[in-house]
Amino acid sequence: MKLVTAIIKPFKLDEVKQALEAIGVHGMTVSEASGYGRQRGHTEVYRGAEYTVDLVPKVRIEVLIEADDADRVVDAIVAAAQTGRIGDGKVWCQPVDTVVRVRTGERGVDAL
Amino acid sequence: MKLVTAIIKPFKLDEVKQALEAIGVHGMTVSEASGYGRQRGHTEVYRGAEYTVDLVPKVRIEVLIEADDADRVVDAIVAAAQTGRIGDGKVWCQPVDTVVRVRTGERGVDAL
Amino acid sequence: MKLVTAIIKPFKLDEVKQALEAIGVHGMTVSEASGYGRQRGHTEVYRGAEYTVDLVPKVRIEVLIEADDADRVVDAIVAAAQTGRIGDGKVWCQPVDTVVRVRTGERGVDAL
Amino acid sequence: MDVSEINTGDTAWVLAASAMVLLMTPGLAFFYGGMTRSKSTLNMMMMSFVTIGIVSVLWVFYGFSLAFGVGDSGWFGSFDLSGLGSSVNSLTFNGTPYPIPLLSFAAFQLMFAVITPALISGAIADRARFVSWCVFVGVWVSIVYFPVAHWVFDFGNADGKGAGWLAAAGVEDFAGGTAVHINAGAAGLALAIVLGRRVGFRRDPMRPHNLSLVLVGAGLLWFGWFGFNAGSALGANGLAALAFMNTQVATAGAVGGWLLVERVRDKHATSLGAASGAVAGLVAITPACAFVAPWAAVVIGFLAGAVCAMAVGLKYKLNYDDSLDVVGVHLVGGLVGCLAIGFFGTKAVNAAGKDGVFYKGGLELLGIQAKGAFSVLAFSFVVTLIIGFAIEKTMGFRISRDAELEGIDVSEHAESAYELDGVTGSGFGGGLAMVTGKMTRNDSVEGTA
Amino acid sequence: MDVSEINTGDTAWVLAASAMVLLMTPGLAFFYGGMTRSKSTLNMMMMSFVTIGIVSVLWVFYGFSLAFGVGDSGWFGSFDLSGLGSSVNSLTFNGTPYPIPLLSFAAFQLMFAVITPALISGAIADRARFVSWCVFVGVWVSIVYFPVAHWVFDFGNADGKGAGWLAAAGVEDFAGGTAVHINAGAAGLALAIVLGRRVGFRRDPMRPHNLSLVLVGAGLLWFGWFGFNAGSALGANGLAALAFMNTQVATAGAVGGWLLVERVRDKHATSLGAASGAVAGLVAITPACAFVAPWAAVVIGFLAGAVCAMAVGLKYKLNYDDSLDVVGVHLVGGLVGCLAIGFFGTKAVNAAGKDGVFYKGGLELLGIQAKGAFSVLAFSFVVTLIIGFAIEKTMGFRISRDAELEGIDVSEHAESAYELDGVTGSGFGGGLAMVTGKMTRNDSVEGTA
Amino acid sequence: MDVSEINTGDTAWVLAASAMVLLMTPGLAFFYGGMTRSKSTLNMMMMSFVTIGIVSVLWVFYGFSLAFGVGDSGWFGSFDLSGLGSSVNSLTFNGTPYPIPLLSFAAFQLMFAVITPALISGAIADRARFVSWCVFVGVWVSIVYFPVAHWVFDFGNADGKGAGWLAAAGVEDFAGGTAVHINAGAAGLALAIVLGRRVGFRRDPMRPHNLSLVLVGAGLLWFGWFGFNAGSALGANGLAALAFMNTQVATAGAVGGWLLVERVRDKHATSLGAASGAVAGLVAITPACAFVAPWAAVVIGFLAGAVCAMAVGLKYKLNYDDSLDVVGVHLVGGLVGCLAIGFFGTKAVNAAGKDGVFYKGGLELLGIQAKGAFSVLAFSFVVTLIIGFAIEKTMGFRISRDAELEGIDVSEHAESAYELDGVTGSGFGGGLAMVTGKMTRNDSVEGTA
Ligand SMILES: Nc1ncnc2c1ncn2[C@@H]1O[C@H](COP(=O)(O)OP(=O)(O)O)[C@@H](O)[C@H]1O
Ligand SMILES: Nc1ncnc2c1ncn2[C@@H]1O[C@H](COP(=O)(O)OP(=O)(O)O)[C@@H](O)[C@H]1O
Ligand SMILES: Nc1ncnc2c1ncn2[C@@H]1O[C@H](COP(=O)(O)OP(=O)(O)O)[C@@H](O)[C@H]1O
Repeated sequence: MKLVTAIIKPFKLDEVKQALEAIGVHGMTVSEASGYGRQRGHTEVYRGAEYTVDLVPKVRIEVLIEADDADRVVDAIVAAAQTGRIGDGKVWCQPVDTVVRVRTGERGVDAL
Repeated sequence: MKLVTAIIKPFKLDEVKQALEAIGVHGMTVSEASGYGRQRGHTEVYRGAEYTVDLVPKVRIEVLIEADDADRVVDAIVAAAQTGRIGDGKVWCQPVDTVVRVRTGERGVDAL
Repeated sequence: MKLVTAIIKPFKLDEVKQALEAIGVHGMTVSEASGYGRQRGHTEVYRGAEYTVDLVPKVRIEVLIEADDADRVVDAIVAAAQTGRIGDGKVWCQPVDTVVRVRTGERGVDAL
Repeated sequence: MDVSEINTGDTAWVLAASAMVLLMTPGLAFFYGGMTRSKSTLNMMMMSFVTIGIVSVLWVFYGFSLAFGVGDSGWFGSFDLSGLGSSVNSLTFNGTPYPIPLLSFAAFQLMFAVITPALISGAIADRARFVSWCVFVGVWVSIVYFPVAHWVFDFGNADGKGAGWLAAAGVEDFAGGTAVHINAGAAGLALAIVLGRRVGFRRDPMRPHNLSLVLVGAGLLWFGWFGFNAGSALGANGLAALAFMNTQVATAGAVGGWLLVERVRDKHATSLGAASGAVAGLVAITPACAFVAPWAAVVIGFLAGAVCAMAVGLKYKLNYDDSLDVVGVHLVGGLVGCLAIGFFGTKAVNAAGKDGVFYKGGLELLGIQAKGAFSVLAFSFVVTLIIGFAIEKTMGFRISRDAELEGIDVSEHAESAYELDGVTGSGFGGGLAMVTGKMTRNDSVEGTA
Repeated sequence: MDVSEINTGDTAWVLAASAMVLLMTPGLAFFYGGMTRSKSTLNMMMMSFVTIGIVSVLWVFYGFSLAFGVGDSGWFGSFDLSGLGSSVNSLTFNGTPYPIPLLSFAAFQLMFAVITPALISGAIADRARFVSWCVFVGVWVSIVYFPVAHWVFDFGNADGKGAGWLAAAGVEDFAGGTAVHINAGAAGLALAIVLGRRVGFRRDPMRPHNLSLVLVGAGLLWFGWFGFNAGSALGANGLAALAFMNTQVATAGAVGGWLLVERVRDKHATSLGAASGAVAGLVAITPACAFVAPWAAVVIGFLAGAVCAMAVGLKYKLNYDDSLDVVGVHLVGGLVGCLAIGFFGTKAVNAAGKDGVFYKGGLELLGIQAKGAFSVLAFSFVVTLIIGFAIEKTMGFRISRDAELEGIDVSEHAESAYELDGVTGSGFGGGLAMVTGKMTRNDSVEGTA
Repeated sequence: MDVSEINTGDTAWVLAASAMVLLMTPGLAFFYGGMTRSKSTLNMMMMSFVTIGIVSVLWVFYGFSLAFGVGDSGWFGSFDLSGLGSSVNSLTFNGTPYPIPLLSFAAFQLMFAVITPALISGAIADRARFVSWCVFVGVWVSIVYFPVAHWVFDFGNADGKGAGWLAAAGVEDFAGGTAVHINAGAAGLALAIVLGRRVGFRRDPMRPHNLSLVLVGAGLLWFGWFGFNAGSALGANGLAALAFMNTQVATAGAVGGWLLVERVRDKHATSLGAASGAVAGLVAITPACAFVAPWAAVVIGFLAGAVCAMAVGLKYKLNYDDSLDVVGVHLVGGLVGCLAIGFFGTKAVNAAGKDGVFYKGGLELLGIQAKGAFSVLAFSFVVTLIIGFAIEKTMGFRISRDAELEGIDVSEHAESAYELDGVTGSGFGGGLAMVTGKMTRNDSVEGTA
């Protein structure tokens, strides 16, 4: 079992979702995040002073998958989330010991 | 050391917290998430058009524990979070190299 | 590759960011979290009843790094986030299989 | 009376006051709406907005007539003003002639008929079927509010007959302590009993989701209440000025009273307390505003603030879920105000009034006031209980447990109040919402752009 | 006429009404601002606020004069009142003398001139350059609104000349169904065409980000509209009272009409529907409020609510992006109201009016009304299209696609509306925002504390 | 003077205006409350709401009397009106007789006494102990505001004596440029010095947490200000109409002035700028509104907007933390307005005024205006400094550093403004909040449901 985590631009969420559906991944968990990196945020003005927001809105996606699917899933996400501009984000893959489906108590691959 | 992550229905948070307290786990980190899976969200209507929200509110819980406690903790969470209905969520367990308590700099089990 | 995750007090975010910059880490992902542990939250009053909020606002930081840098990064975060008071948080380190930069498709260390 | 006798100044004030009173109902919607949890705020506000709609329409067809129509009864009016089809030139008569257009009087009184049932809605937050609420409002105003308004506010026709029985009995209620607040408070208690407690009552804090909105509501209510109270003089005169001043200073006193109780009891003075205290003061001074001196208004307000601050805890003791404290504020505050007149009332400020206990008037006025207050309380409570159970047994009044847990905004209105956050509010809605087949009805969501 | 003849009651009402109408434009800002996505709400509200600024200034220098200045033309006024430099003692003349200060009339009418262009802004939410909008407003009021106000609202000078051509033709438009609502609606349609569709139109839901704010706006609009409609009597009299009552009950009917359509079509009655229905009713009764009986006002309101509820879907069918439904509510609602007078108008309530179809008046009035409505519609649509394209071709009217995606608040105003959450709103801003070199200009952010 | 001489039109306007001015203080609460960070918005709004309470109560017992009571002094009134125990039939005398009830005059003036200390609160956002603020307000109005109001607003008794020394000196301040705005601005500066800078001042952006709320506040302020300025005519007449029109167009000009400065300096026109500009214009035209022509009002407004837009940066340069710019907007704007009368004042619009520099009146009027403005400024600054330090040394005026960092809403009021998000606002509060032993006091949270 693997956990693939992706930090992407928010407006790419829909395309990533579709790409994952297309390769048979029907579940994921999404949350909000802020990214700090090469990409700079927008500028805000307040009482004549100018600020650059250095945290940029991002979306985090977590997908639990079978170990064998790891590369396919990572590639699908990268392909769908890419705009080619700075700040497109990162995707990484980590080992997972066990997964349980809360509803049934099923473990491992059956839990996905 | 292990990291147990659970995605559960928000209204089950309290019961999971109590279940963990009951088995001697006194710390955790909670955050908001949205789940995509078999469960469908509610319907919203806007200007005569109907939408089904496909992301459902979830709560993510992270608990750092001793490796030996992993099964007990996973089971406790699953038991407390179960309603038996679609969308109850997932619980998974991952390896952790080190844990440090920021306040004291203690490492490993002492940091929990 | 390693993933360092830190749960810290929100007002320490800036110092941690600077500490990481100082040791050459220029990227991270930040998100909001609530912590449950020894530290208790503030008290709120509603219609004559008093509540203690048991979830305390925290910030989660995730940093992907080369495996060799793990200790240095953990130490830098701990040093910067420490106030010595209860609730300073935890930092932990986990193994990562692969990292990909979405923009370019670069893998591994190049993706950081 | 000739049309040339219209007094433009009186009319100007009644028109302005009517608009101000209308604004109170949206104000109430915000006051209540901010106090609910975020998952049920829209339903709370909708209950107020739809009440404006329903009552206004009924008012045209028979409401105004039932309350103020020319007839012989002390219990209700008649149907002779149905349709409000009068020419623009009719003037007003209510006990004495008023040199203002009849339609301005009808509009002013309409706003009272609107806000009264809206007040009730706070007692049943988060859990009432919207359709059942609409039916309830229509029935309730027809058999409770319109008659009670006649009892209290109708001072009789030109032939000297037809005054409401409480008005005729000399009950002093300048702007509706009985007909509006005690009435709504008693009905709120009845409905809270009919609908039962919310899931999680006495377990979850259920704290206000948006206190800014509560304060916006309180601000608009305070503003509008000057129309409510001072407008009840039906003219721009000294009585209106007295009512105006008393309204302000009683409310001030009540903010103080409530916050002091909080400070002593809880160690903290809250913004919810300030807002609630203001409303409690406004409620209490409503019947009294033209019968007492300003210093007495301060005292009445202070008392109302302090008493109501304590009364809102009752529901936990007695285990009824008057969710947003309609009973604790409107029923209790209304009683404080109505009975206080029996003590503080004085001819010195208003020759048309009577002297109360503190002005050597003895207990007479107090007795009359108690009769007025408790008559309305009892009638409203009993009839509302009957209406409520009738609706509960026939169409059902409460939403399902699951719907309540998920949130009534979504289940009854298919809406959620806020889309503020980065994911769902970012405008990349396409990424988060999937359109069902239904959408094809108007073709609205095939890819475009 | 001597200054001693000022009628203080009429003046009091016109002053109060003017303030109420001013409040409508912020109210509109909130109504519209709550409906946009959170990334573009400030721009939406800024379009209204800046419109108040621009139009008020132009009004002083030539606007009032162009609309109401003494001249011979039925098409526009003159420049003789430029600067509004009259003494405080001038009284008002508009067809007949009014015993109110000229400046109070000018202030009242100013508020109409302000809100009309503000209404248009809803059609081009999320995508208009702010500077271009400012230019548009200045040009548009000068060549569209000021003349059209003359056509409809100027009843002529003391010498009997200079009435607007539609006013002279007997078009009945008490408070601006043509000059304000049809005018703004037609202009909104034109601008929606000029600017084109938003990125994601018909794909993303683009649901309101803050329905509480929408309802706050609706509440303030409703309140202010009493000034708009009843204030148009320019005095505190029976006509004002009729207009007031009709405004209330038509709006009530429209809330009902809209919610009923939603209930039947979508199974849910929404709070956005209640707010939109209220506005639709207010729009429709605007021209009619002093010419029809209250029962007819209910019917007109109900019709307007139901028709507009269906009309807002048109943009998806016809594929123009009238983002916040200026066409569906103001153009359609304005047409419903103007034409309804042709059916429901009656001398029975207002001797100055004419009888419509239902009062044996035949089709004459309806014809006149149609002429008024469609003349304004056509003029406004065509001229706005020209102005819009001229701006688009010269300075550009639309922001870039990237700016639109990121959000116009940030790109045009360098602001975001909310900082509520734990990270960015926690006040540890130093952790999240980096100050650019620019900050050194006023030294404001070196460490201190 | 006989009661039959009441002028209902004048009274109607003064009543409506009083209600409008009351609404300004909640409006101010929202304007200020939206500008703070989300962790301190409730405290900000509470400072305004509690001020309404405190000042209104004091007004009854001695405030009105101290300001307007019959006496011989130019420095303060007397105690003869204490308790406001007058009958409803007393009329008003202030230099000349006014045919309005004395209580309506007292109510109108009360609203001014309320908003002035509330204005000060913006200077000390996020850090003042709530109890200390309450004490400050009571003391400050008693020894600063009530006397200063006498200086400026009391035009003497029927015996020709007792006019305020600035009024007697011919200072032209129609609605409170000196007594309200310069007074509050100078006091704000003093308190900002007493309390010191916030943690993070000049380091963290501390941007507004809710600009919608800021705009709601600005909208209500703008509306209410018509009552403030035009109501100061104490009647519905030409002077009121002039004041009304000037209020509108000066504000419009100020929005333009502020946004233009922003556009040139920062490249972006902000919504905070539009709201602040509006307030700056309203402030500046307050003293001048009945003494200048409309075109001059536009100019004064524009100047005020531009100057204040630059003045708000001063605090960073001079390193005092006037958190929400009370100095930059109210002190500076008030000075601009008071001195501008010296240039633009003209008898042409108002025969009761004097001619200024631009109307061949020479420097006389300007000198008088400067005397008025700086007398109030100096008195208010010095006395406030003394009061402030006295409170700081005795009971303490500032909360602890930790409390400030965590947020004053929680530490002083045990509340947080918003519970919007999915976790804490979901209504599953039981999951997130643990009830302490205290709860058992009213048994309210044992499991039920
Ligand atoms: N070392 C890191 N650890 C964790 N997240 C990172 C790291 N570096 C970047 N990120 C995340 O990836 C996002 C994109 O990175 P950025 O450097 O801006 O652009 P790019 O990946 O295109 O070079 C960041 O906003 C942040 O959320
Ligand atoms: N492959 C996955 N990876 C990560 N999270 C998942 C995955 N599948 C489901 N989830 C999470 O679990 C939640 C429940 O899954 P769902 O399929 O709706 O129901 P169930 O687990 O009861 O079959 C989802 O809302 C989502 O948050
Ligand atoms: N076992 C755990 N697993 C995950 N997160 C934890 C755990 N224990 C504590 N935390 C996180 O660390 C934060 C600080 O812990 P706490 O016990 O309050 O103080 P300290 O670490 O100083 O002893 C908590 O708020 C929570 O977010």
